[in-house]
Amino acid sequence: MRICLLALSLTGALLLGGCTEGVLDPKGPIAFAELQILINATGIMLAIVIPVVIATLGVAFWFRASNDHARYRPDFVYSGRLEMLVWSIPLMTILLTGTVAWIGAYDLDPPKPIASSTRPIKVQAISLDWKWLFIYPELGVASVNHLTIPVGTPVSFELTSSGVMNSFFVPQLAGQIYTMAGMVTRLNLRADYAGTYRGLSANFSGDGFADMHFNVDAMPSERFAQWVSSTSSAGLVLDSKSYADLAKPSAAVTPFTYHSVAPGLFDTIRTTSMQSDAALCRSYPTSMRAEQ
Amino acid sequence: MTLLGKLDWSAVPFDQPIIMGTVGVMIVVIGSILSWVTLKGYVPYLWREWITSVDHKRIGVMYIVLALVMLLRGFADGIMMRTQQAVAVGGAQGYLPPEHFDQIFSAHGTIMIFFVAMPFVIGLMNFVVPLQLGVRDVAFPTLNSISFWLTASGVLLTNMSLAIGEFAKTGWFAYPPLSELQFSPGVGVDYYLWSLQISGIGTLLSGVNFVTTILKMRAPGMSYLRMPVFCWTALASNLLIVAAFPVLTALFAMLLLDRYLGFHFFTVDAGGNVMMYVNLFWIWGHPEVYILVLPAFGVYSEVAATFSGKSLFGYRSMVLATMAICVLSYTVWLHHFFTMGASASVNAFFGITSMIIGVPTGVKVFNWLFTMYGGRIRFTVPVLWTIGFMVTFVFGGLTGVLLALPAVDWQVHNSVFLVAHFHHVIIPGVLFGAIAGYNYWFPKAFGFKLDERWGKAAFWCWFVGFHLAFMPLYVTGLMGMPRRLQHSDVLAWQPWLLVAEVGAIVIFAGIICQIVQIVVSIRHRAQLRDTTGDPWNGRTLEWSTASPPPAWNFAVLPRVDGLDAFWTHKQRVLAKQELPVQQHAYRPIEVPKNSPVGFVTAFFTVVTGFALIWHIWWMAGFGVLGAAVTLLAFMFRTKDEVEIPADEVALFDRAHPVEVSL
Amino acid sequence: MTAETHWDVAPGERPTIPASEQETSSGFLVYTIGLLLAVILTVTSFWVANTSVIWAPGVPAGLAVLAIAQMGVHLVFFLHITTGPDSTNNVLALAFGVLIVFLVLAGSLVIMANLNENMMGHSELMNLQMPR
Amino acid sequence: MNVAVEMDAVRHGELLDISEAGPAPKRIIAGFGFWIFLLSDIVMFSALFAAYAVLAKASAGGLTGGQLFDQRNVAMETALLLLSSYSCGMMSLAINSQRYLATFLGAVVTFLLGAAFLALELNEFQGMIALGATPQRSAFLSAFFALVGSHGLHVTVGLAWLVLMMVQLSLRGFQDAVVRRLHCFSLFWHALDIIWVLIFTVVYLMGVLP
Repeated sequence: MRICLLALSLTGALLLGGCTEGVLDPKGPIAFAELQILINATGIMLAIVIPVVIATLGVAFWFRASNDHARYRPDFVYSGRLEMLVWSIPLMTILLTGTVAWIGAYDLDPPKPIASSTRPIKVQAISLDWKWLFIYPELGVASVNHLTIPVGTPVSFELTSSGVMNSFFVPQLAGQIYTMAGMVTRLNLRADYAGTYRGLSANFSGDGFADMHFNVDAMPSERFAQWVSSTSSAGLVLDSKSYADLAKPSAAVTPFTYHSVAPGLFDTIRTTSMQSDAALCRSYPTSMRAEQ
Repeated sequence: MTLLGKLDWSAVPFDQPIIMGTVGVMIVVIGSILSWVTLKGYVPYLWREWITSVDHKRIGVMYIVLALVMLLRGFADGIMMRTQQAVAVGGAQGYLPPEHFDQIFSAHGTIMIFFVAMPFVIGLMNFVVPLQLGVRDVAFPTLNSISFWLTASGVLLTNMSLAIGEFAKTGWFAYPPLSELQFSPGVGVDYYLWSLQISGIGTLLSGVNFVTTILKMRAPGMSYLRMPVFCWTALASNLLIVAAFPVLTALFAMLLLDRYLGFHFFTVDAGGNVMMYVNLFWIWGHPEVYILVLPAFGVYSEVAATFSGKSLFGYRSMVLATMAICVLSYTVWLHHFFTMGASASVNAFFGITSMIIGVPTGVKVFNWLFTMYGGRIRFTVPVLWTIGFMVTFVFGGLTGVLLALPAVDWQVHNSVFLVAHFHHVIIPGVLFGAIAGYNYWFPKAFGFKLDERWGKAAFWCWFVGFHLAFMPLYVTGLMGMPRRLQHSDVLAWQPWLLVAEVGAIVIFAGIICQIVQIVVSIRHRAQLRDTTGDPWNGRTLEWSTASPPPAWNFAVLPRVDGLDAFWTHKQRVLAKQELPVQQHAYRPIEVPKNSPVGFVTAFFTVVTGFALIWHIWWMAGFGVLGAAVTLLAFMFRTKDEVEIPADEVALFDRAHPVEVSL
Repeated sequence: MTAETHWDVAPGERPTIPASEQETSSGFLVYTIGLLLAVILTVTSFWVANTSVIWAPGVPAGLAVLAIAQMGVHLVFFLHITTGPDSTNNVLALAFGVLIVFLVLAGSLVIMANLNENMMGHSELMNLQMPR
Repeated sequence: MNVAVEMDAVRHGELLDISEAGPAPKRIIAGFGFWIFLLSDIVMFSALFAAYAVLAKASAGGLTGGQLFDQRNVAMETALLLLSSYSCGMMSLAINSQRYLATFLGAVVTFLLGAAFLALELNEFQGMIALGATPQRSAFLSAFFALVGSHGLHVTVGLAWLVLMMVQLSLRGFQDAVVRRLHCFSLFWHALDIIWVLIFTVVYLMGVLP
């Protein structure tokens, strides 16, 4: 019965996977490899788990007390050969999946650059309360709660946080990585298909957490160049003053862009957050109850 | 104003109808129970026989009652979350605003781990271990009572946060900097920290107590390899408590110093290191999983052996696997933060050590299977829970191995896939085991069995409800849904969340069945009565004494000369087909004297904790002083034990012969 | 339950139980030897930390070894933890504790060093590359 | 037909293997339980040590260990604690042979040495705070004060315990319970010394190395 349930949900997942976003519908090499590992490992494990479940149910049914045909063997309490078997089956399985784990951890390591003929584009991502800021240091533009990337070009992220820990996650493109104040994490991904993908923070970060998602627009290089030029022609300026405004807690912020970015802002954000509470100088909204 | 620190009337959330309703119901229920107890004149009885009791059996029962009550609270939180997530889709905000929803999921996790699972397994160990070891009590009976009441203090403080102030809004592991003063200025995190600190000390002392009991107090002849498997798992679990809980104590002390005295362990500024908190938290956190699950494995082993009418298959293998899990569980904690940016070699190393735990666990599953093979399985309620566990847990293990693969973990960490996974191991692994143990040992504790029909109904509701509630979460997790989401705009998740909601309702039906089961059983206790002391044809020593056992457990300490001591003894008696002729020379027995010290200390601890949470310094001083004086008075007590005269022992023993059917 | 069945000592007890007079004098000797050894090791530790005779990068290792040796001296001469069969449980518990302490310390240090190294920002990386 | 079964009783005087000998006497149970508690305490210290080791360099522009620590002071503290451990050992010998006067003498010496240690430590803390090196200044100082301070707190608890035991001893004499507690005290005191060995090595000696 429970196998039916599992099979049901699995097939359901696969059916839906065809038409919805998420891990099951990868659009880049990293996410694709990660999904493959997931499916392979599931297969390996199912090859052990399903027989065990069937055997458990079978044995339990056959050796029920009311079954007179079943032989009662109270002395069957030890068998060296079986012991060997029960230790070696899980050992072999783990040997296999362990190797996969090892190779996968190296091969898909988030900071590892993606081999590609095109030069990667750099993006600096900062998690704020409760929105995302993306700075394109080489292009001198920035956007909030919206990420635009060219298709087929690797994107190399540097990530940090203005305060609370968050997790940068675009399920269809690559696995997630934490953002932490004062620290820089790195992540590489590539979108192989044009489209709009859902990005989000996966690590709970406070009251506005539910709205900390953003769209990733992967577009052909020409359109990306167009986007860059139109963005850099008009809009706001991102310097330490406007950053301080942005850093004030707010949720569900409509995406907007900055047409120029003060150089070295990312490093400033990273290091100032480490200095003192006074530098941050933020009025933090406490809970509604505490305010009253 | 300063007299009461930060406390004033605004701490009570009068504007929140849901909370005030809950608080109202709680006050009415507790008030009516208290007045009923008082009017019926049960207060002296409760004080004498339960509150001040240092009898490990009574304390065990109180732990389990505590766990069952908190299960209701934790479940209420759970179903509120499920409902909120099922309705707050698209533009809808649901019925719980973020600051309330955040408290609910934090409270749900904290309560389920610390105040349901922990007291449940500790309660079972309390009740069973000394009986299985064939001794009269634990090593330090009064300390045992203190441990229990400290846990109860933590529970009380957590529940007080509902009515006075707020609970943490940080998730159950309270990662800084979110849990630092800067981002959580309210009292929520302080409630979290102090209640866990207090109950954590209780747990640690109980761990010390049980390690000592198992290693130094066993019936004559019970060498290590003659101990029942439940005692082995209890030993492993308590060794882990002793090894892991001090880390949590130190960690929470550091966070408290940060919050109260402006230290900089985990702050963003002045060199603090957030990652150190994550690291130390999971050094405790991963062994904690095995602290919970190992005793449950022990229950399954006992149930499988007893109801198959066979010894456990591969006993030595089981013991080896248990101890291997005990040590290995302390070497895997990094898999909780593969996504924090450690290098590939570190991730890979911890990924593999995590998977290695799968080996001894797999061995256990096979051994339970072979225990049933060739048996005569009686499908009682505990057996249903055990088989339900076996067929469910292996899938939880499967997703566990997936999460141990760093490459997969990056994709599903912090998602509801992860939520589904740990419910998939903790509910079948721990809760099913605890409930199996509760059904299995209930007749030993109270002298009558639990109703089978309602027990089976409860099992099926839980089993079906569990799958309905958590399988959809795997799907939405793979669709990219993060955990702890107060609302979402993805309509595709909603059908699955609605199925999960239905599952939660089915589980609720299971809980109702369990409540009905206990009520029906009490009403029909005359029919369900077990006079033999051995209702299941048991194998271990706890079945060789009366049900419920006397305060001294065994009139004469049993002599053990093999595994499954009671079973072999019964076989021998049956083989000889003769009535026992042996007449014991009964001796007076010294049993530990009741002591209010646990209860009184806990009272002062609650006062202290509450005062510290609200910065009421004079009251904190008063509480600490009160606790210190109580312990001091205990230290100067002259009489620790009361003597039961030999006549009384003999009288009881003869009136309650343990019988076996020929 | 008689005395001779219990070859078991509490931690901190002298493992053998000779006549009490004898015990006092031999106990005195044990504590005194322990004190002397501890003093020698402590003095050496302070000397190692302050001397320029020793190759500087080797100093922490030297200090660690001296500390471990001194803890051993304390365990044997003050806490009377021996390898005798009568204190098996005490030694096993100690070994378990040492294992856990080792895992906590070594694990945390390795992990945190690794994380810190991976997550330094640009500026520090550049500092590292520049000749000092 | 139901038959009553009774487990065999213990046959007295049998020579059994240690693991089969039945429940241990109270003296051993108490000692072993306290031993386990001490191990858990040491695990707690290991978490504090780990925090210190990780944060040792995080002085956030404030004073560092090399600037703050005075080795002469540490050497004196070490000497005091070591001698108190020795006098505590002398006290246990006196307890074993049940000599009142020697026990009290040992206790007084132990207490004085411990109190002197504590005074030196508090003096050191005060000096640091006067220099602006408060625990609020940097993560390094937070970790330092937490680690060394919790050792100091243990010493304080130990001193209070010792006084309490002397009161009990004078009221009750060498009763079993009193002797058990004194035995646990000496375990506790020696364990504190072991932790101090680690502290002076890791914090004070390694901490000042360039």
